Amino acid sequence: MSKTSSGTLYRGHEGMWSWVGHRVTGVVIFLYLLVHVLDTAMVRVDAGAYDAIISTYQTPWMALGETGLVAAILFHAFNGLRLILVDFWKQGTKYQRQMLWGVLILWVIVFAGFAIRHLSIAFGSH
Amino acid sequence: MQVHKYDVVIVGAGGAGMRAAIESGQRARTAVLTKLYPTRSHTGAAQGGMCAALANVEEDNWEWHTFDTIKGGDYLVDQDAAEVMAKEAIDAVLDLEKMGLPFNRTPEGKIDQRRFGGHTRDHGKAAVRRACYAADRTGHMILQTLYQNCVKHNVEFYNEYYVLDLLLVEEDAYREDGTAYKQKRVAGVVSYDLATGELHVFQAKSVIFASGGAGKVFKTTSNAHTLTGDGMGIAFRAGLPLEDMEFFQFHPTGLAGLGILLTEGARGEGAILRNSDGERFMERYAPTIKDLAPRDIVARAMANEVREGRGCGPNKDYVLLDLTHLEPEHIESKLPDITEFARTYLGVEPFTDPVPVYPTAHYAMGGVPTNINTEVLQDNDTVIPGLYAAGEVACVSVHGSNRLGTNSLLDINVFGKRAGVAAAEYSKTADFVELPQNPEAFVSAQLEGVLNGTGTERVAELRSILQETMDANVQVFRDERSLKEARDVIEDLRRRYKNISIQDKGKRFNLDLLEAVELGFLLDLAEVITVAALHRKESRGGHYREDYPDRDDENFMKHSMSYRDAEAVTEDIKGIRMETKPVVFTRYQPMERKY
Amino acid sequence: MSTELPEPPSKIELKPGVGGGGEVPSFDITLRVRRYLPEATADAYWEDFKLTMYGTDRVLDALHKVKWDHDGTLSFRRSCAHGVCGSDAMRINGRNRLACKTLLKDLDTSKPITVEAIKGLPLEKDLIVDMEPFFQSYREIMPFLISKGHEPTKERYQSAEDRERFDDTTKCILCAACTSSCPVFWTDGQYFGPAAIVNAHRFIFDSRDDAGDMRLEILNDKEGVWRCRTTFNCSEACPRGIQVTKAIAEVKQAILARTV
Amino acid sequence: MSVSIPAPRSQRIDPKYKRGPKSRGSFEMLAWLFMRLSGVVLIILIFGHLFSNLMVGEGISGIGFGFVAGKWASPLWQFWDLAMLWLAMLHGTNGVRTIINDYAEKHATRAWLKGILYVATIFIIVLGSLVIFTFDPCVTGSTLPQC
Ligand SMILES: Cc1cc2nc3c(=O)[nH]c(=O)nc-3n(C[C@H](O)[C@H](O)[C@H](O)COP(=O)(O)OP(=O)(O)OC[C@H]3O[C@@H](n4cnc5c(N)ncnc54)[C@H](O)[C@@H]3O)c2cc1C
Ligand code: HEM
Ligand code: SF4
Ligand code: F3S
Ligand code: FES
Repeated sequence: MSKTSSGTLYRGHEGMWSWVGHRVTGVVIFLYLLVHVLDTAMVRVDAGAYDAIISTYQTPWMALGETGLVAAILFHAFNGLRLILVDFWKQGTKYQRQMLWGVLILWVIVFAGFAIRHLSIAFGSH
Repeated sequence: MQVHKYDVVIVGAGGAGMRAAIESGQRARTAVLTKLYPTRSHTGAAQGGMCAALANVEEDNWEWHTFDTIKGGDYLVDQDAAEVMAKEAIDAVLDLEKMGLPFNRTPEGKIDQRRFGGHTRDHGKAAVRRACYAADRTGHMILQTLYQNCVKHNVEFYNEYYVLDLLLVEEDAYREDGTAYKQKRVAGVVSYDLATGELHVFQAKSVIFASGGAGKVFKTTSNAHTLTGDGMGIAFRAGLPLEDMEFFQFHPTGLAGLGILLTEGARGEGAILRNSDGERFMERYAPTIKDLAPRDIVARAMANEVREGRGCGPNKDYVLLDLTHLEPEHIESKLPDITEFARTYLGVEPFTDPVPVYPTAHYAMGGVPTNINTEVLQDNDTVIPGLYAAGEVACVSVHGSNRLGTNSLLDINVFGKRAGVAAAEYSKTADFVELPQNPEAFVSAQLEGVLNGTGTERVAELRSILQETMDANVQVFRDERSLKEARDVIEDLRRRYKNISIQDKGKRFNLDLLEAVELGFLLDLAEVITVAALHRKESRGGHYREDYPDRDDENFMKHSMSYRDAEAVTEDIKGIRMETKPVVFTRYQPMERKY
Repeated sequence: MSTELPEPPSKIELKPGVGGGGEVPSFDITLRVRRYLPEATADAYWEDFKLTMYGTDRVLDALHKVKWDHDGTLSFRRSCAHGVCGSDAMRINGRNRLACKTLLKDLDTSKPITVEAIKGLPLEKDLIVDMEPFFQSYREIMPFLISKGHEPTKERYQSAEDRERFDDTTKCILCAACTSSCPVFWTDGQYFGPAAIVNAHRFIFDSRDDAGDMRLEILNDKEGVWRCRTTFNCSEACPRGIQVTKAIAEVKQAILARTV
Repeated sequence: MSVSIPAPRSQRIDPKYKRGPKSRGSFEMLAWLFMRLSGVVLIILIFGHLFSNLMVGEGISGIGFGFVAGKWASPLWQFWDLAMLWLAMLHGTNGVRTIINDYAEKHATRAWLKGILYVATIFIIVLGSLVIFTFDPCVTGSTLPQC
């Protein structure tokens, strides 16, 4: 019965959308982590096989994916810090919005730095 | 239809109803029927405070409070009732504190008190700090605290159940002097469940009416949309009298045009009224206590300023409430909500600009007559066993012809408690009165009538004509011409009401249907108010007749009692009989009322 | 205690145009209402109403206009009409607000104004939802003063600072705007929700109350405070301006402090 | 228009909203606390990991079996990666657990999803730990000079 009332979107504010972002990035990172442990485990099986897998990471397409992943990690990490401040710092709830802008600015800067270096390596070597 | 059986049934979950429920719920099997969720009741809108002579900040005692109440009500107050209220006020406040109400505190940690209109030291010498308060949301805190305690005591609520009829049976009885009369007894109530559209009959040994006021007979009002006087209307239809209905209070400071209230506490904290000349005009009308004069006097002064052309604004139709000389921090801590109202609804910043205000219909002094034990009377002195009333729906009469600010929150607590105790005690000794045959017949016929109506008249239109005519003709100033005009309009509306139709024919949450029923109550009450006002040819308290500007103790020092009576004709209205009831005097003799 | 003030002057010069006013502008709006009439159709649908409204009109006035002049079947709750009773929380342009506190002129009137029921509670008709689950959570946190020891004959004393400690959360009018804006509450309706926590906070931090521990215990539950993901929708939605997320954070900290 | 309307609604609670039995102990609190503490530590671990693997030297192009062997020759990096593995897995698993609790409404669905999650987590943690502890630079196919 309640479907009819919850079917439509709630517009929310920054806080809600940052939470959506945090959740999505968290899951993405987790799924990647599962795969990443499995592929790293190849070092215990066969060095050549490991190198083969790693070389796929070195293709430009995977590099782009890798960049996306780091973007996710950076957002999740910085926003995670914001959430921790919201929880433990007395003024945290008051400045949550300013902190979110801080997170985004920091995210852009660090990500830009990373992307330039990483992509230039990834694309440069091929 | 379903039938429920309870020892005590309480109609209404505002301050009065829930205060009663806390007492009765611990003593007897109690159900509370309310058309709103309890915390939506209009007690929550009350702002300024609840008075009691605690003497926490300056010397005070309950006798001064009694005197102020009687003088404030222009001596039409039943003095025994006023004494009871002023005396029990102190415990009423302490009870609330013990239940957890977060009052504002003095530096020593006691309950803080502020000034309020008409409350004075030593019989009128100077304003006194008597109103206990929680910022400007005292009513909110009272309503929440009472609901919290109802939760604590597991009170059974039937939310969104509209009570639409009171079941009374009549028996033959004899007075002490041997004369025969018809004794009414209460059997229960009939209610309508909004969610399902079903009727539920509640059989009860005692019934308490606590259904609040009737402000929606007027257009400009501080009252909620749901305050349609159902309780008074039901009692009147069931053949009970209504007392002192001509006395309706107009609160001086409603936001101009909207009627949203700005508490008198604002003036208690130092705000003042000014006209278009920037003049503090209350100095002329009440030289001693000025802006803190009782509401009827201030409201009339304001209306008079406007009438004489000293109103402000493009249409010169309001005056100004000036808070600009007060410290912003002080306002922010004592009056946070009302300043926000001014900002939200009028876009005025009260720290820097005065706020447009005009009198707004606020409080029904009259209502269902009761004695000091809250027992409802079927005439001047015959009690209806098992039927009680408390709060704005009732007329004890502690407010006489004009209620003092803060005395209503007090009224609901003192008499609500009394009603709860009395109803529960009565239910222990009494038996159920047998329900009449087809108890719901009247209501179901009424509802069917509206649902199947095919007329052309629309409820909203009739209601708005009613409210406009009441605002225009039965407001602060009245005279024979205006009252007759109102009477004629109401008569016409009653005819048109028979010819209404509604669009929603469903069973679920059919508010369309209930608005039609509520309009029926409003029309009944508007008629009683107007007829009673025509009948009282004097000026007293909230009732000001320009054609009879003086108080006339000789002819009118008595309560008016309006009965529904098909045979009678009063002021050319068929169906209403006017009688009177003596005022109870104990220690104060009427004097001229000057402030 | 109020401070003694000097008498204000008997007469002052008023600024010209004080009190504002003048011609009240009128404007046209489209009110887009999410209708649900279970007795007529199985599903909810949008319906547009074109209305002419005035300067100080609120969304509630627009709804009344529809109900009174156009379609009497439109159903919604309301009572006080000035933001103190908590009847008319609804989703206006996608966000929870009180219809009686939302002035039309503050919204973008060039686009349709959407109005729909609050989210997460069972829809009953049009803008009306079943509030019982909401009140059930409220009742569960024991929202009443519990004090041990003997009753004082007069009032209990409380310093102004102690009173101030929980002032913010006493303002709650139980409108459910917060709880029904919470993404966690929408998921399964099991979360106690911000309103219940706000009302627990009101007692936990009341110096006169002795049952704070019991309430902390109740909220230290899998459906309690730990489900809050600090999305701040509640704080943004609260029509009383209560710092809801802050109150929740304070309760979390109180639970931590008590266990650790 | 005949619709069945549920019985009187006073204090009736839709079963969907009936809360299950109270949880005991402070598991949820500890989980919450763990998310924050592990989060802070993970920042250092993950940023260090990303920096050393992708930023310094030849970045991604430099990674290969030899790179890994070189790193794990040092107990510091062994410990680093082990801590990262455990914390990230527990942090992530708990995060996903909350998400499952949020969106899986049926009890059985919830149980299944969480079951799969826990099995996967244990498997990955055990596997990862074994790999780090039993790392053998001379595994088949290794072309490192010391083999
Ligand atoms: C804006 C405002 C400010 C005020 N400020 C102050 C103040 O500062 N100090 C002061 O002393 N007084 C003040 N008053 C007056 C005072 O608040 C009211 O008179 C008082 O609260 C009335 O309480 P009540 O319990 O009688 O009714 P209400 O609180 O109005 O409750 C009525 C109850 O009856 C129920 N009900 C009504 N009809 C039916 C029906 N047909 N069937 C079932 N249930 C029904 C409703 O659901 C509701 O629960 C103020 C009033 C207003 C409007
Ligand atoms: C880089 C440092 C990290 C920090 C600072 C961090 C911080 C946090 C915090 C504080 C939370 C709790 C959010 C809340 O309760 O509302 C959280 C949730 C979560 N984290 Fe992390 N985290 C980090 C890394 C990771 C990693 C590596 C993963 C994946 C394995 C991950 C997956 C998750 C998931 C799935 C959630 C749950 C999201 C939710 O419930 O909405 N995080 N993180
Ligand atoms: S906290 Fe605010 S939004 Fe939530 S119920 Fe109370 S008043 Fe409404
Ligand atoms: S919206 Fe919900 S997630 Fe927390 S901050 Fe408010 S309770
Ligand atoms: S109608 Fe009371 S809060 Fe809006």
